[in-house]
Amino acid sequence: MKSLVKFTITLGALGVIVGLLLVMVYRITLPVINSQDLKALNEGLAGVFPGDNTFEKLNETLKSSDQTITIGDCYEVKNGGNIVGLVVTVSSPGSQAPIKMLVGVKKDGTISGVKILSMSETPGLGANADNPTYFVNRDKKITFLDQFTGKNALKDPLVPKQDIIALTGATITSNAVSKGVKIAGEVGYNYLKGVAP
Amino acid sequence: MKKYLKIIWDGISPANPVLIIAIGLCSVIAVSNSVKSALLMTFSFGLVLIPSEIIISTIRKLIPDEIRVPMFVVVIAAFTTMSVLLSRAYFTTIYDVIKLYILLIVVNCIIIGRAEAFAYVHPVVESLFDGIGMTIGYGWVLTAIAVVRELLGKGTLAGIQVLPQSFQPALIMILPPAGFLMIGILVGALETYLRKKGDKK
Amino acid sequence: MSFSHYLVDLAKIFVSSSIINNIILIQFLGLCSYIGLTDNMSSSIGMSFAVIFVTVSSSILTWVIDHWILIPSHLQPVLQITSFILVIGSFVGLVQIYLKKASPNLYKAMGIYLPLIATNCIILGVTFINSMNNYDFIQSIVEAIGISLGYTLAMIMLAGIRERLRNSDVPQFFKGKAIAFMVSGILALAFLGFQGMIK
Amino acid sequence: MKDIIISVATLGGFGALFGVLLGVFNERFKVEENPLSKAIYDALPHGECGACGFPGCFPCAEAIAENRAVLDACTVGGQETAKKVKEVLENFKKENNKQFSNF
Repeated sequence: MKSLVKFTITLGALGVIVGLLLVMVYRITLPVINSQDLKALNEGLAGVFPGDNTFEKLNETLKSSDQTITIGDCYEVKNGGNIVGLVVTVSSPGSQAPIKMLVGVKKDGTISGVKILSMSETPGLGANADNPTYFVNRDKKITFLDQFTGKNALKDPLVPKQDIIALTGATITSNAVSKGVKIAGEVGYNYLKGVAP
Repeated sequence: MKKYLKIIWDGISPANPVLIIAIGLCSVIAVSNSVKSALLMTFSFGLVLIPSEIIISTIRKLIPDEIRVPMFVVVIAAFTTMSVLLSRAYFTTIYDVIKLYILLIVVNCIIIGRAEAFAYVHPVVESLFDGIGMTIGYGWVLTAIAVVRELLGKGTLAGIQVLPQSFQPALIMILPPAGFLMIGILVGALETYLRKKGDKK
Repeated sequence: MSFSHYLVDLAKIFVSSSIINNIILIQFLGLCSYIGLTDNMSSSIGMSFAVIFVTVSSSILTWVIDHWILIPSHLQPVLQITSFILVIGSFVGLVQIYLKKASPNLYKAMGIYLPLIATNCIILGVTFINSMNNYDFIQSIVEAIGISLGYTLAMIMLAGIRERLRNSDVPQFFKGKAIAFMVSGILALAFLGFQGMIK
Repeated sequence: MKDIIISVATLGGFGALFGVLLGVFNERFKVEENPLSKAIYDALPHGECGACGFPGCFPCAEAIAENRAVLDACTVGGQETAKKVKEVLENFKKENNKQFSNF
C-alpha cells in the first residue's frame, strides 16, 4: 500500500511541476514564435511570388482533386488593385510525415515559385529538397525547387525523371513535392479563372 | 581530476555508446551520410544529453527505484521541449539548422541509457563528464562514418568537392543501408583493438 | 469515402507500415534493442511481444490524449512530446514489473533493453507518425499493429540468422556484434526492393 | 489561464493515474530480490555495455551471485571491479553463511 501512495504522489507531483514549467515557457515564447512565423510567412510569400504585391488571405478553403493532397490557406496576390495570381499552401505525404509547401501560381497556370514550410525527411537525402547548396544542375546552379519555377501546371507533366530531376536517394520526397506543386497549380488556375478571367 | 578524465575516456573508447554499448544507433545510421549533418547532430546531441544527465543526477535521490523509467523520460522530454521552444523563439538561426535532428534526439536511446546507467547512480560532476565523454564518443564515430560515406557516396567532404569530377560516386554509400555496413566495420575494428589491448594487460 | 475505400486504405497502411516502410530496416528506428537482443531467439520474441503490447496500448491512449485534449486546446506543440512519453514510459514500467514476476528468466534475458523500450525510437516514432499524418482512431491502431509486427519480423529474421552464424566460421574481425551489423545492412538492402510497391 | 489548468491537469492527472497503476502492479507482482546479486550489482560500474556477454549489469551480477559467471566477468571494469566483487562475496559469506548456502 505504501509504495502505491509514494508512486502516485511522486509521479503526480512531477506531472504538475512539469506541466507548470512547460506552460510558463510556452507563454513567454509564444508571442515571439508567432511574430517569427508571421515574418517567415511574409518572406515566403514574397519569395514565391516576386514583385511588389500585396497578399490577402482567402477565407474559403479550396478543394484538391487528389485525395492524398490537402490544400491549406491560400493568399490572393494583388498588384495595384487587380489580382495577378494566387499562393497556395499545399501538403503532400512525404516518407514519414506530410511536406507543407507554398506554391505561387500565375493566371495562366505557370508556377512562380515553390518554398517548403515544413517537412521531416532524412537529413542529407530527402531534406536536400530545400537545401540552397544542393544543385540538380551544377553549372546553372539550379536547386531542386528552382526547377518548378516557370513550368506550367497544366501543360507540363511535372513528374520526376520526365521533366523534373529527382533528388538522389529520395524518390518518395521528389514525387511528393512534384505532385503537391502540380495539384496546387491546377487548384490555383481554376480559382483564378473564376475570379479574374 | 584523473578520475574525470577516465570517465571521459570511457565514453570515447572502452564504453563507446555506439560501438560497444550499441545504443543510439537509430540516429547514427540515418544522419551519417554527410559530415555537416553529422557535426550538427553531435552538437544538438550534446545540447540535450549533458543537461539531461545533470538534471537526472541532481534529483536522483527523489526518484523511487521502481518507477525510475517513467520519471527519467518525462524529465528529459520536458527539458527537450523547453529547449526547443526557447531556441525557436530566441535562437532561430540555430533552431532552423538543427530542427530536423531534435526529434531524432528525443527518441535517442543513449540519453535514457546514460540516465539509467550512469546519472542515476553517480554525483552531478561525474555525470557532467560522462555527458561530455559520451558526446565526444558519439561524435567521433558519427563523423568517422560520415567522412567515409560522403567521400565515397558524393565525392565531397562537408560540401566541398574533394574527389575529381571523373570519380563516379557510389550512390549506395549515401543510402541508409551503408550506415549498417560502416558501423559493422568500425565495431569490428574497435573490438579487435580492445581485445589485443586486453590480452596484453 | 465509401467503406470499401476505407478498408483498402487500412490494408495499404498495414502493408506499408509492416513491410514497405519497415520500422527497422527502412526507417532505422529501434535499432538499440534490435542489435542488442537478437543474439538469442527467446529474448527477441519476448521483446517483440513487449513492444507489440506497449506500441498498441500507447498509440490508443496517445490518440485519445491528442484528439480529445491537445488539439482542442491548441497545446499540441508544448505538451505533445512530454505527455506521449509519460504514457509510453509508464506502460513500459507496467510491463517491467509484470514480466519480473511472470517470467523472471525472460526479464533477466532482456536486461537493460526492457527499460530502453521507453524511449525506444519505435514507440515514440509510431505515436508521432500517427499524430503527424493525423490518422483517425482505427488507422492509428492498424499503423501500430503494422509497425510492431514489422519489428517482430525483423527481430526474428536477424535472431535466426545470428543463431546460424554462431556455428559458422565468422572471421575473427567480425565476431559478435559486427557481423550482426553487416547482415542487417544486407537485409536493409533487400527491403529496399519493396519501395514503391504501393503507388 | 485555461492553458495552465489543462496542462497541469493532463500531465498531473495522468502522472497520478499511472502512479496508482504502477503502485498496484508493484504490490500485486512483488518478487523478493536476491540480496547478494543486489550487492554485487552495486559493485559493478553500471556501464550496461554488455561486453561481459550479459544484456546489462544486473543479469551479470545475478550470474556471478549464482556462480554461473566468473568473478571478473566484467571486462570493462577490469581488476578493481573484480576486487570489489570478491570483497562483496567474502563479507556476504561471513555474515550469513546459512542463507548463502541454499542459493
